[in-house]
Parts: sequence; structure tokens; C-alpha cells
Amino acid sequence: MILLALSLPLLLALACLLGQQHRLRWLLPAASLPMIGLAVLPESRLELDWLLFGLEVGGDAVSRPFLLLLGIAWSLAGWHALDYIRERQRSFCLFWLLTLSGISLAFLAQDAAGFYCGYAVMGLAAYGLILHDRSAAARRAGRVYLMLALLGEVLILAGLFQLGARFGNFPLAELGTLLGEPVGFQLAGWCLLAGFAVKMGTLPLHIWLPLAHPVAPAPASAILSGVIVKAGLLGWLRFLPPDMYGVSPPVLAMVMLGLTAAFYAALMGLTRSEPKAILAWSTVSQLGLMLVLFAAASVGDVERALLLPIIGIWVLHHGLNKAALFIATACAPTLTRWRLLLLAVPALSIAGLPLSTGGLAKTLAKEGLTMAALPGWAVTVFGLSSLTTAWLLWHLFDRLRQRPGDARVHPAWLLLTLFAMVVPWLWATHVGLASWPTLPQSWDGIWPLLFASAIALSWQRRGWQLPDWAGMQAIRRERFVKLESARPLSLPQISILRQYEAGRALLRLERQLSLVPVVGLGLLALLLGLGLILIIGM
Amino acid sequence: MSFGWQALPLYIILVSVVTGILVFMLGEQRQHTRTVLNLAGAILKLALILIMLLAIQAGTTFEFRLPLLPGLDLLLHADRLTMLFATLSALLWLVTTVYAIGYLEQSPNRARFFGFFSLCVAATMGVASAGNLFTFFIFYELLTLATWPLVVHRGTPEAFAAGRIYLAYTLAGGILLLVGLIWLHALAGAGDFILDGSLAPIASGNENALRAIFVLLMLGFGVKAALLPLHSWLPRAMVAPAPVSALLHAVAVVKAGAFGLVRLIQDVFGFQLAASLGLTDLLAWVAGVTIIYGSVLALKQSDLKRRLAYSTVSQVSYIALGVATGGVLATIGGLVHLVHQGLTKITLFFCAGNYAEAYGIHKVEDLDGLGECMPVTSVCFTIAALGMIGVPPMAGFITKWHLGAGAMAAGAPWVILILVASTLLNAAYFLPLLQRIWFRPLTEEIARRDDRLGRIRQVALIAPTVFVAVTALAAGLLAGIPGSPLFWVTRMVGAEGP
Amino acid sequence: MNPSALIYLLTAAIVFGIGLHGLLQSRQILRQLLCINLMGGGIFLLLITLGGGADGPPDPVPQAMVLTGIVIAVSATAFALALLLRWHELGDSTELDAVANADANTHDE
Amino acid sequence: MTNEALIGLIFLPLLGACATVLPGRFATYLGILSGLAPLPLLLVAVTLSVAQNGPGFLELGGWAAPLGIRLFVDPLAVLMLWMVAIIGGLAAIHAWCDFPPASPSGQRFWPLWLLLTSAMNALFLSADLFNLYVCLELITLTAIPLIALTGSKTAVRAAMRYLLLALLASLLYLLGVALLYNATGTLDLYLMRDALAAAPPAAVVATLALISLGLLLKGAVFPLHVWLPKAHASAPGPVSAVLSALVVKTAIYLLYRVWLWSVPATVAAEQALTLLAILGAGALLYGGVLALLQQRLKLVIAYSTVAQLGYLLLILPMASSGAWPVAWQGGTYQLLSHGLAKAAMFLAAANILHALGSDRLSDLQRLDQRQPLSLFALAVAGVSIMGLPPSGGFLAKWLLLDAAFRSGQWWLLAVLVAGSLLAAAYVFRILAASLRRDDPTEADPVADTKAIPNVQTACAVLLALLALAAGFAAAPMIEFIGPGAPGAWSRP
Amino acid sequence: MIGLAMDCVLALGIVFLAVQTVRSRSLFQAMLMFIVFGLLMSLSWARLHAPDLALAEAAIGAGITGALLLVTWRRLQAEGHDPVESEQSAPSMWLTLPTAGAASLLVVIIGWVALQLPAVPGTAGELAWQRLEEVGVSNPVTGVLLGFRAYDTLLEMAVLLAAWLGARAVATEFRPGALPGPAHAEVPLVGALLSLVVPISILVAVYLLQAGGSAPGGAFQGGAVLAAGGVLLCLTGRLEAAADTSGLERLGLILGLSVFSLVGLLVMAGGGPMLALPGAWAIYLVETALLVSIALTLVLLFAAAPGLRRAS
Repeated sequence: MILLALSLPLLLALACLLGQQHRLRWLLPAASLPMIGLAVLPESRLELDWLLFGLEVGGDAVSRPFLLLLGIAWSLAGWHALDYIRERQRSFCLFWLLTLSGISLAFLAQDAAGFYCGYAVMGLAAYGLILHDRSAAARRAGRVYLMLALLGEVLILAGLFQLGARFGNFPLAELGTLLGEPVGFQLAGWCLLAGFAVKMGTLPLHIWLPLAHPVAPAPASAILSGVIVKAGLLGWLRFLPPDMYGVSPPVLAMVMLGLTAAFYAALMGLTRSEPKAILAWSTVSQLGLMLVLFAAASVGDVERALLLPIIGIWVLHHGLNKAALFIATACAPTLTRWRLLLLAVPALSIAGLPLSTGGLAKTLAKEGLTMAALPGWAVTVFGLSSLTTAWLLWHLFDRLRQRPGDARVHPAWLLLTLFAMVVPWLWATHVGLASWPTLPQSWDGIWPLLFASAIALSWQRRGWQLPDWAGMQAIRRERFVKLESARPLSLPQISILRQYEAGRALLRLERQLSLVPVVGLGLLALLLGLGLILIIGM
Repeated sequence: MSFGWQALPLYIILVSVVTGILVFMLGEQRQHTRTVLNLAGAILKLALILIMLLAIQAGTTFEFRLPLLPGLDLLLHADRLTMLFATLSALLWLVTTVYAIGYLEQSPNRARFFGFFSLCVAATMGVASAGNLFTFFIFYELLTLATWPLVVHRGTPEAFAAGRIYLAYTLAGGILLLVGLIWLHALAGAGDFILDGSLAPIASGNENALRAIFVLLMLGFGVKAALLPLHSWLPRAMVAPAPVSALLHAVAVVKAGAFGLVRLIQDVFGFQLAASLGLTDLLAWVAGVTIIYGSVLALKQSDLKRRLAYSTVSQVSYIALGVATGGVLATIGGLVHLVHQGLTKITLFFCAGNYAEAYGIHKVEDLDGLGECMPVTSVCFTIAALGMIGVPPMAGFITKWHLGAGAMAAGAPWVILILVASTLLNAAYFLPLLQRIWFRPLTEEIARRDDRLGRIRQVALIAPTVFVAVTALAAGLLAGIPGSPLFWVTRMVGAEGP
Repeated sequence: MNPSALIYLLTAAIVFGIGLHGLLQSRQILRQLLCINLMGGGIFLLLITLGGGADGPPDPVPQAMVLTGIVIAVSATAFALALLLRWHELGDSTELDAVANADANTHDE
Repeated sequence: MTNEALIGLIFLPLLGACATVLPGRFATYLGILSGLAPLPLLLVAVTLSVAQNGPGFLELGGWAAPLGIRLFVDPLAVLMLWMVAIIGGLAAIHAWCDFPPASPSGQRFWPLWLLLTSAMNALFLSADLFNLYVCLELITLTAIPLIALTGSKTAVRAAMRYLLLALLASLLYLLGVALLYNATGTLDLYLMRDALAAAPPAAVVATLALISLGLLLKGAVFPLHVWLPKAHASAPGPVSAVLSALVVKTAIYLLYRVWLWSVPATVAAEQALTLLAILGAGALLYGGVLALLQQRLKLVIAYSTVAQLGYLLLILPMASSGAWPVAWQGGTYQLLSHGLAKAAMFLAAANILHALGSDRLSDLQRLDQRQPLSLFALAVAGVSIMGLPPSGGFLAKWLLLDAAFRSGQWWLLAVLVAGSLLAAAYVFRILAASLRRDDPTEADPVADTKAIPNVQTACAVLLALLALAAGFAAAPMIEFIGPGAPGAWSRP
Repeated sequence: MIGLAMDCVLALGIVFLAVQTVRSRSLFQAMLMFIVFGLLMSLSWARLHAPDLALAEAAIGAGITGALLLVTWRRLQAEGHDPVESEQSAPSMWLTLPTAGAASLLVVIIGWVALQLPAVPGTAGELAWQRLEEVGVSNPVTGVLLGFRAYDTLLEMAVLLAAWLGARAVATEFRPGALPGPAHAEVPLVGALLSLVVPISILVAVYLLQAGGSAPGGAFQGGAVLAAGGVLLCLTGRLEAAADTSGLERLGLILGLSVFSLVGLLVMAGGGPMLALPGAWAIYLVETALLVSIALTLVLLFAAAPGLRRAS
């Protein structure tokens, strides 16, 4: 099963490479299906000694929600892609499958090198998805993405080197044990944190997200936003065992960063008009919240154990819903009633409507945060983020409504929305966290929605709009990073004197030397010199 | 002096020499005979090397000794390091020969080309199997001699300008090497590669002399290994045909320099002594600076082959860096990069050659959209470029992993900075190429051009390219299996795998 | 050393010097040949004078050497004259150094 | 047997020359063959004897020195004789095509050639300073006609300059010999040392200075080299080869003999030898640069000779140091390998000149197509000249550098390094010129090339291969040469 | 005292003539001066107890060399080059002064060194006197030349041969009448004179040859005298240039060298040392051969032609 999960995408990719994509296209959705099996079936391990430094793969408690997300979201997005992608199918399939192989390996790997390997492959292959459009905007977005992704990867690499120097290619599960007493964030830890933060779109490394999502095709955006970014989170969970110092300044800093991102990104999203850009900012915002959760899980072993299932639910909830929303942008230009409903369900879920998966996740998260002894204001602010989220989704709703066009409702959208509603609940039941919301909890979930609706409606009525400056900012940054081409440097050459004045002078000298009187004088001078030397010596 | 089975290294060298001489004697017109001869020579040589490899596994020792001067022997032997380099270069020679046959299909002076080509590889084998520095030097200089006609092969003024620079650098380097060698000879007396520790007894009191010798030898090897600031011949040598570039960068010349540095640290001084004299730090820093400098310059090149050349400047220094950093892991990283860089870089040059031959493309800007017209070549190029960057699971990653972890273990965390910066820079100059190849539309001008490769040439050019690309991929992907370069190197260094 | 030997000794040295000076500052090849012969004469005279054996019989070895020297000198002169004839047939100058530059030009343009 | 062999080395070519003067084709062929062919055989006998019994004297006419004239044979002399036999022999085969013995040009060429061979053999064996003078004159008076043989303007002019300066050199040498005889009463090279020790210092100084200067001028040592380049460059190919490989070496050989065998302990030889070495260094650098500036192949090679002779003088200051054996081995090996390589280069250059009708570097392009084997010879010999492995030149340079290191003469080291770089520069300049192809579209390159007899090509290639082989067979030769001369002044 | 005065005069004359040779503006004059210089040298050698040399210098140094110089000069003139008119251009000061200075310095040094030389016991010369009878002649110079240092003499013959070969090798194309014969109709007296002089020169040569064993004389002097006869014959047109060297001439040219070598080799073959001439007869044999060769070579060099033949 594991082998199938790993090799299927690769084999399909190879087939694409050989130009067989037309015949095998139908397998595209199936490529990620084995992941679902891995997520729900009992744990199993597979050792691949012959690969790299010897790989060990298999699902475990940490990765199961990730695998489930991957299996569902990727397959359905793939199905959608089958019909959605009309141009450059071969290229799309290839990168789609390569990205899938990468992320599969990253999710399944149980050793550091394997994880990194999958992660890097995924990161690079995703570039091809972002660039699918081949437009100038796509290229720009791709470039920014690539730079940041690489930056992240070398940071991870730097961190890995430091760990690798001590432990070699260590099994991920044993990192905590290996490290013994984890004493604060060491340099390696910082490197890894920052490295994975790129994928996680943590402020200020988020800039690729709002650039990349609008230009990528909808299914690609769906998995980018829904699944791929989660790989960063998994990286954190894998490589950063909980700190032993409790709520230390670094943890607090992460919390503040996450919260800032949650609000900042939502506000930025409001400045955009492109639905996918809005969704991208929403993702940044939601990832900020996940950072807060991760920070809380870093407080200690107990907190980690407590928060891990909650994070899992978050992952599933956000991944599926966000994927559904992205697909919706492709399927719902004209909002009929059914479509409106289909769009509203995931949107409301993300906004944290009680009884929705989002509501469940938020409630659980707030409980978890409180138990992790995070300061009360942090929990409050975390809750308040629903307000901006809701506003942002209103904005999206508004934008989508205004967009003319015609599209077919794809069954994958329906299924995805359905799964988004159901699967996180099921998973919560599975891990024993499912509970009906209490009334206060429900109110907590509902008022931000109402409030946000009010703001949004009034805002809309007055025709206000925030300036679109996020793109400009990215462009400026990009220009800063771009290296201007210049003339190649060269060290001074060794020149052989030939046509130069010195050479001619030497030839003249040689001519003078060959005159008989000069020879004679030289002869006599040497004679006297030799004589003198001999006389002095005697 | 025995000419029996023990002298197998000699025969391996002679295979190439004889091939070269026969090719010269065949003359220009006997194309088919020449092709057969070249391939037969390459295959025979590879077979002999494999036999030797097996025999060494079985514990046989190979040694050939011919006294040249009183107390100085021409000594050929085979140890594991030898085999690593020899196998690599023999394999790549075969591939490059096939490629060159296709590449030079129509061009003049092929007899000369292939003749020197064989001699060049003979010299490389000599460098690999040299049992003492004296022998090493002989073949090292022979390599210079045999390569020069290849560099100037086109016979254009630019080619000769490049050839002149090449000579100026390599011969000056050779002289420095010679001086260092003689100094060492005068100091330590005759000897085979003075193995680890045997210089130690004479070290006390001679520290500064030994330092000076090391620097001289380092400069001597550094010229071919394109260490800063001795590298600038390498990009200029790009005027040569693509197989020559492949040869320079992957099979022979640059490798010989790097190999020399490895021998210098590992066998001549021994890491302990070199480190205690502060010499490894020197080399490591020089290598580090070279890595960065080469990458930065590569960024600025608009000519594809020049960009690749600067990339070599940068990449080859990994070998020196690894060996100079010391410790098991870093040494493995350095040595294994000898192979990895060879495989990857040869792929890149083959691809560059294919582009140039098929569509006359030399500039980076002209690569747009070539993924469509030349998918196979482009895939190979992509694999190799990613390998260069060190994207897992490519070979470059294996190297970087060992280097990075080794540097940490050896207490040289600054190396990680170098690696990080270099990876970023590598990406910065390779990824735009990939972006152009795959994600840009084909320019109209190129689209109008016809594929100039004939059918036979297509096979002869693309088959080797695919082969090396697959090998490069496998070297990384399958690093864990017995027989992989990593496996060999690990056993050579005598350590458990990481 | 007897006075007449002294006289001849000085004469020999002076003749050698004159020959040398003449060789170096003349430009005509024929005269340069004469000067070389003068120098030879000086050396021969020196040999004979020194081997004159003021007290005993004259030393035959230097005499034999000079005799050999004379024959060699005439041989060299004869060959030089033959070469000179050839030279004249080819060139237009009787001076060696006058053509040095022209020579150089034809070679090193 | 050895004595007869030694006599044969001198008299066979001499009588051969007489025979070639006689009328009739038969006499000519007989003279050439009997004059040259047996030399290697005789040398084998001599070599074996020297290896077995060590150096030895042969008193001519049975008169002991100082009264009579002796021949002296030691490993150095044997080495030189072998060079005469091999290089001279191969050059003679080369010359056979250009100067067929029966033709008028052959009639002029061969007697002189045989006399020259005989004279060189005589010189290398002679132990008598006045006899050496006669040998030197004989060499001069045979070599110069050979240069001027073609009768071209440059050749005659070069010959004339060479003649005047050679005569001047002979006179200086003769003056030195005259003073020596009157100061010591002996003319024997190997009795001279003890005899000079008792002589008045002024006489010793004057003798040594005059003899040395005469030899320096004959040996074309910088800055007295001016006659050499054009003379060697304008001579016919085989003559150039022999001139550069052997004839100039005669003077250097005598310098060795005088300074290393015959200088009394009272003389401060180190300083004087350092002066000579400085001249050698000057030759190496100046000759190298001038070679770079030349536009004709043969002139480049000729200036290369000027430069390479410098190596031979460079070893002299090491004579009193512990490094002397190595230096001596290096010097003698340079003598040999330069001889082989330079002869190969000149023969190859002659072939190229014949084939192309010009030896201008600018006319050499596509030489690898037009004259591949000659270019091969040129290149291989060039490798030896540059001192790159594997070649005799490399081993020689290795030994020289080694000696410089051991004796701590750092300036020598620098000079050696600079010299070999210059050599590389000018050799590769030739090779670059011959691989150039200015116009790739140009049609059949062989069409405008005259055919060269295979024998001539073979001679050049063979010599080049010998120069190459010298890189592998050094050990026995160096062992044979031994630790070098017993320099008296090196005694404490 | 008179001797000393004569020495002084001779010395002054020699120096004067040497200066004139260098200084005289006309090349022809310089050559004349040089010939006279040779004669004075020969006189001075007679004064220095070197009669053999005096003879040789008179015959070879002054006579033959002079004749060669003059005939060359005349040929140059005949070919249109005008060596008489080509006056020596004034040498530049910066060359004259240093060369003069250096030359004088050298003179002083040589003179000073020569004055310092002591009489050395046991010289080769003394040994030669002691062992003269072993050679079989009583003239010590001949003893040295053909006994003790016979090898020098042999090589010297090779030099002479080389000079002729060289002159032939570089010779300009043969043109009949290249030999400067009599410009005008011959005075009748010349014939009579020649018929007297030539036999006398042969006689003198033979005398000198046979006297060489005990008195001043020998092959060189004799050869030079004989050559002088030959030169006369050439000058008077009795002999004229031939296009080719006859077999006899060739034989004559190598006679000295080959006979000398063969005798030496035969001695060695007989078990003796190389070049040890067995007795006076061998010396005379060799000397005769030498005489023939010397005379012939010198005449042919003078004639500057491949060969000679009787005038038709």
C-alpha cells in the first residue's frame, strides 16, 4: 500500500514524461487515493534501504490527518483538473504528479532525509503548477515563490546539517529522545522554524501566496492552499519537538506573529478583488491561526499531546474547505441558488459557524489554547479573528457574485464540499474530540459573522474599497531581490609581449648587440669582469 | 619492474595511448574504422577497470614500478581512490566518445581530435593511478599537453586566445607544482605517496617549509581545479566543442586538479598534519570563497556554456572543501562529489551541446520553450540542473548532506553558510534556465529553424545524454545500494554510513 | 729576461692590441680579416718571445705551435676570402654591420 | 681494443672525408659509409670499457704528457661521442636526400660533414689544449662552409659574421693557451691544475679568463650569442641540427673541462662560476624572450638554443655544494636531451620549410594536415625543450631544480622556473601557429605542399622519439655519468 | 748592442706597419702594409732564434697570404665592386674610444702578465730537447711537428683541406678566365724568367724538405715555396682555371692527410702506438706527402677555381 502510494504518482509522472498522458489521464484522481487507505488503515512501516540514505516510510499519529487530507483533497482536485485543464495537459499532469510524489514522500517519510527529499521535490514541482499559465504574472509569481521556497529549503537544509552532524539521518519520531533535554530553540531549531515557515506563509514570508494562487489554475490553487502549505506545518511538528521552558518568549513571539498574520492577511485580502487572491489571503490568515496553535503545542510535551489532535482537525477542516472554495471559484461564476449554497457551506465553515467543522475546530482550539496556558488575551484575540475572516469571506462572496461567466458544476466540487462538511467531524469522532457546541460557544461563533455581515454590507453600499497595494509591495520586493546582470568580471590576463613596444625595443637591442664592435666590447668587459673576480678571489 | 598481471594499471593507460596513436595513424578519412576503434578502446578500458575493481575487492594489489631517476620511480598502483576516479573517467570517456562521434559528424580534423582525446584520458588514468607525486606530476602535465589541442580544436582566434590562457595558467601551475614537489623531495627524500603521518617526523622544525610546500602544491592543483583566483582559464576554454567541455569539466582536467587536492590532503600530508599546520583551514576557506565567487559569476553569464563553466568553478571546490573540512562525513561528501559533479556536469554539457547543435543555441535568452522541441534533452538538463542545485533526491543533495553534516561535526559551522549561499546561488542561475526551457513560449526565430541533427546524430547525441542523466539521477536516488558512489566512498573512508 | 726579448714582448702585446682595436672599429670585412691576422701575429710573436729561451736553446714546442698556427691562419684567411667573394656577389656592401640591420629587417619584419 | 676504437672514432671519418674527395661514386659512398656507419659499434666498445675500467688516457705516438698529446675518455666524453654518433648519424641520413653523394652539392657537402664529425670526436677526446685549438678551428672551418653551402644571402651573411667572431674567439683562446704554456710549461688539460697551482696568480687569472672568454664566444653564451641565431637558422636542416645540438656544445664541453677538471685550488672558482651562471641565466631569459619575438620557425628554434645553453651554465655555481652530483646529472642530461630534441626540431623545421616553401609562423597554418609527422616531431621535441614530462628534458629539469633546492640557490630556482615558462610560451606559439586555420572553407590543404621523402620525416620523428625515450631511460645513463668532475677547488 | 738597436727598429717598424694596416684609409694600402708587416715579423723571428718560423712566415704569412689578399682584391675589382674606392668610413667616436681603451688595457695586462712569467723547469720544450733523438731527426721543430705533436700536424692538414673544401663549397659559379691572367701581351723575358724560377722553387722546396730533418726547413716551408712557384705560373697564365678538379689534383689534396693517417694507423696495426712514426724514412715519406698537399692546396686556394690545367 505504501509502496503503491509512493510509486503510483511517480509512475504516472514517468508516463506523462513519455507522452502517455492522454491514455492515462483518468488515473490522475486515483494517484492520491492510496493515501486515504494509509490514513485509516492500521499503521504499517516500510523500509527502503536502497533509496537515498535508506528511507523509512509509513503513516503515524501525527501524519494521519495530513494523509487523509491529501488523499481526499488531491484526488478530488485532480478529478476537477481532468476537465478543467485544457491547455498544456502534459505539463500540468507532470507537475501535478511530481508534486504529489513529493508531498506523499514528505508526509510518509519517517526519517529526516526522506522528509526533506519529499518536501524539496514538492516545493520545486509546485513551481510548475504555479507557472501553468505561462503568463508574465505567472512567471513573476513563480519567481517569487521559487526564491522563497529555495530560501526555505536551504534554511531547512542548514538546520538539518546541524542535526545530521549529531544524529546522522535520524528517525523523525525519535528526534525528541535524541535531543534529550531540548534547551530552548537552538540555531538548528530557528533555521527549521523559519524554513518551514515559508511554506506555511508565515508573516513576512507569505508574499508568494497571494501572488501564486491567483495565477495557478483552480485545482492547483486548491491543493496549494489546502494541502501543500500544510507540509510546512507537518515539518514543524516533525522537526521541532516541544520546548521545555513553558510559555517562553519565542513561543509568545510565535503567538503574536500568528495573530498578527490572521488580522493583517484578512485586511489585505479585503484590498483585493480577484477571488483567488482573496482566498489566498484568507489562507495566510488561517495559517496564522495554525501558527498560534503550533506555538501552543510547543509549550511542552503534555500540551503537544493535547493539541496534536486539534491541529489534525484544523488541518482537515481548513484543507478541505479551502480546497472546496478554490474549486468553487472555478465552478461558480454565476451564482444560482444551489451554487450559492455550495459556496456558502465551506465559507461559513471557515468563518467558524457553529456546528460547522470550522466551529468545531475553533472551539477545540480555544480550549486547547487555554489549557496550554497561553495568556488570556491571546485566546480572546484568536476568537476575534473570526470577525475579520467572516468579513473577508463576505468580500469574496461579493466578488464572485459580480463575476460574469459560465461554468459547469463539477461533481468534484460537490463531493469536496460534502467531504469538507463531514470528514473533520468524523475525524474528531475518531480521535474522541467531537462534541456539540454549547450555547455560549455557539454565540461566540455567530456574533462575529453577524457583525462582519453588517460591516460588509454597509461598506458595500457606500462603495468603499481598500487600495490594491499588496501586489505592488511584492513587485518592489522582487525587484530588490532580483540580481541585475552585469559584465562578467575577469582577472588580468597574462599577456605575452609581442607586438608591444617592449618587444620592439628588445629586437632593436638584439640588432645592436650583433654589431661586431659591440660584441667585442662585451667580450672585453666580460674578460675584465671575469679577471677581476678571479683576482679578487685569489 | 614487472610486466605481469600486476602491471594492469599500466595496460589500462596503454589502452588509451594505443587507441590514440592508432587513431592518429588512421588519418582523417577512415571514419568507420576510427569509430570502431574508439569504442573498442573505451569499452576495453572500462572492462579492464571493472576487472581490476573486482580484483581489488578480492585483495589483489596492483603495482608497476619503473625507475626513471636514481631514487625516483614511475609508480602506478591502484587503491580505492584510484578506482573511484578511474571508473568514473573510463565510464564517462565511453559516453563522451559516443557523444563526440555524433557531435563531430561533419567537422574537420576528427583524427586529431580523437587522438588527443584518447591521450587525454590516458593521462587522466595516469593521474588516477599515480603511486607517487612524481608520477602524478608526469601525468598531470601530460594532461595539460594533451588537452591543449582539444581546447584550440576549432582553430579560430578565440580558440587560440583561450588556449593561450589555458596554457598560461596550467603551465604556471605546473611549475609551481614542480617547485613544491622538488622542495618536498629535497626535504623528505624519495618516496611513494607519503602516507598519512610519515611526514610527521620531519614536520618539527620544518613547519614553515611544509606550509610553503603545501601552498605551492595547492596552487599547482588549484589551477586545474579552478580554485580562486586561478580559475579564469576555465570559462574561456568554453570555445572548445561540447565534448571537450565535458572532458575538461567532468572527465579529466578539472577532476585531476581536485583529485590532486584530495591526494594532497589525504595521502601526502595526511589530514592530521595538514590540520595541525593550519593548512586545511586555508584550503577550506579558499574553496569556500571559490564556491561563492563562482556562483556569483555564473549568475552574470549570458552564454550557456560560460554559465556552466562558472558553475564548475563553484562545484568543484566542494570536493576540496569536503576534504579540507575533514572528518568522516565531510570527506565522504567531498569525495563523492568527485563522482556526482562529474555525472551531473557532463549531462549539462551534453545538453548544452545538443542545444547548440540542433538549433544553434548558445545564449541563455534563446533557451525559451526548448522543452517543447527537445523534450528529452531538456528533461536531462533539468535533472542535472536540479542535481547541481542539490535538490533531493538528486546526487547533489547527497553531497551537500554529507558536507553540511560533516562540517558541523568537524566544528566548521561556517561551511553551512557557504552551502546555503551556494545552493541559493545555484538555484538562482539554474532555475531561470529551467523556467525558460519549460515555461516560456518558443521564440519565433528558433521555431523557424530546423532541427539540424540528423537521425543518426540524434541517437549518438541523445543516447549518451540520457545515459549520463539517468546515471546522475541514480547516483543520488539509489545512493543507499551497494555499488553506488556513496557506498564506495564510504567504504573507502572506512566509516559506517550516516 | 733580456732587453730584446722585452722589446719583442711589448711589440707582441701592442700588435695584438692594435689588431683587436682595428677589428672592432673597422667595418670592411677585408680589413677586419687583416686585423685578425695582426692579432694572430701578435700572439705568435708572444709565444716565440716567451719561448725564446734566453739562457738555453729556444723552446721548439711554441715554435711548432706557431708553425701550426700560421698554417691555420692562412687556411682561415683563404676560406674567409672565398666567402667574401661570395658575399660580394650577393650583396652590395663590403661592411659586415651595414647589413646587420637590413638582414634583421628581412628576418624580423 | 678500446684504444683502437678511440682512434677509429677520429680517423674513420677523417679518412672517409679523404675518400669522398677522391673522384668516383664508389669512393664517395665508401667514404661516407665507412666514416659514419662504424661509429656506434666503436662506441659500444668504448662505453663498455669505460664502464668497466673507468676513465683512461691514450698517449698518441707513445709520448707521455706533457711532451706528447693524450686522448682522454671518460663518461662525459662517451656521452658526447654518442650524441655525435646518433644525432650526427640521423642528420646524415636526413642530409642524404638533400645532398645525394653523387651530385655536385653532395660532393661539396659530404667531405666537410665527415671532417666535422671527425673534428668533434677529436675535440671530445683530446686532452691537449693546443690540440683542442686545432680541433676548434677545424670545427669552425667545416661548420661555416656547411652553413653557407646554400649560398643564400642570409646564409652567407650569417656565415661571415660567425666566421669573424669565431676567429676572434679562437685567438683569445690561443692567447690564453700561449700564456698557459709559458706559465706552466705544459699544454695538457689534466696536468694543468697542479701546474697552475705553482704559477703566478696573474698568469693563472689571465689564462683562465682568456680561455673562458674564447669559449663563451664560441659557445654563443649570452650576450655573445649574436652570431648564432641567424647562422643556425639559415643553414640547411641537418647542418642546423648538428650545429645546435653538437657544435655549440663543444665550447660548453670545454668550459666544463677547464673549470671542473683543471682549475687549481688557489682560484676562487665559486665567484667566477657564479658569473658564468649569471650569463647562463641571462641567456635563458633573453633567449627565451627573443624566441618569442621571432617570426620564423627556424629562428625561434635557434633562439631557443641560445636559451637552452643557459641551463648548462646554471649548474656551475653548485659545483662546490653538496648538491653537485645531482646538478651534474641534471647538466649532463640536459646536454643530451637538448641535443636530441633540438636536432629533431631542426630536422622537422627543415622538412616543413621544404614542404611549405616558407617557415614563417604565419604560413604554418593547418600544418597538422599538411605535415602531420613533422609537426609531431616538432611537438614531441618541444615537450622536451619545455621540460614537460615525459621527456628527457623533464628529467633534466627535475634534477636541476632538485639541485638548486639542495644547494639553496634560490635565484637559480627562479631562473629555471622562468626559463621553462618562456620555453613553453615559444613552443606553444609554434604549435598554435600550426594548428590555426584561418579559413575553414579552404579546400584541399595538401595540394600546396611538396612531398618530403619519408626518410627525412622518419629521421625527425626518430630523434623526437629518442628525446621522449630519454624520459624513461635516464637511470642507467645517469648512473654511468657518475658523480661528476673532481673539481679541485671544492677541496677544503 | 747593434742587435738591440736592430730589435728596436724592427719592433718600431712592426708597430708602425700594424698601425698603418689598421689606419690607412685605402684598403689596398692596408694590404700592402700587412704584407710588409709579415716580412718584418719574419725578420724578427729570425732574430728570436726561430729560423723555421722565419722561413714559414716569409713564405706563408707574407707570401701566400699576401698573394691571396691581393688576388681577392683584384677579383673584387674585376667584378665591379670597388674596394679601393670604398674608403673606410670614419668609425663613430663612441665606438673608437672604448675599443681603443679596452684594447690598450688588454695590452697592458698581457704585457704585465707576460713579464711576470718565470722560467718554468721541466717544460715540454725541455723534454723535447732531451728526447729528440728518439724521433730520429735533429731539428727540434720538425721533431715536435712530426714526432711529439704529430697529431696536431695531422689535424692541421685537415684544417687546410677543410679550408679548400670550404672555399669550394662557397665558391661562386665557375667562370672561365676567373683567374687573373696577364692583362697585356707577355714580355718575352717572363718566359725565360719563369723557366728559371719554377725549377728553382722546386729545388728549394725539395731542399727545404730534406733539410727539415736537421736544419731549418720542412714540409710547410717547402710547400709554401713550391706553392709560390705555382702562383707564379698562374699569374703568368701558364696554368689556367679548369671547371673541374682532376683526379690527380684530388689525390694530391688528400695525399698528406691520408698518407700521414695511414702510416700512423699501420704503425698501430703493427702493435705500436698510434702515430709513432718508425724512423726518419717515415718522417720523410710523410713530409713529402704533406709538401705535395700543402703546395697544391695553396695554389688551388689562390686560383679560387675547382682545378687547374696547363694553358693551351
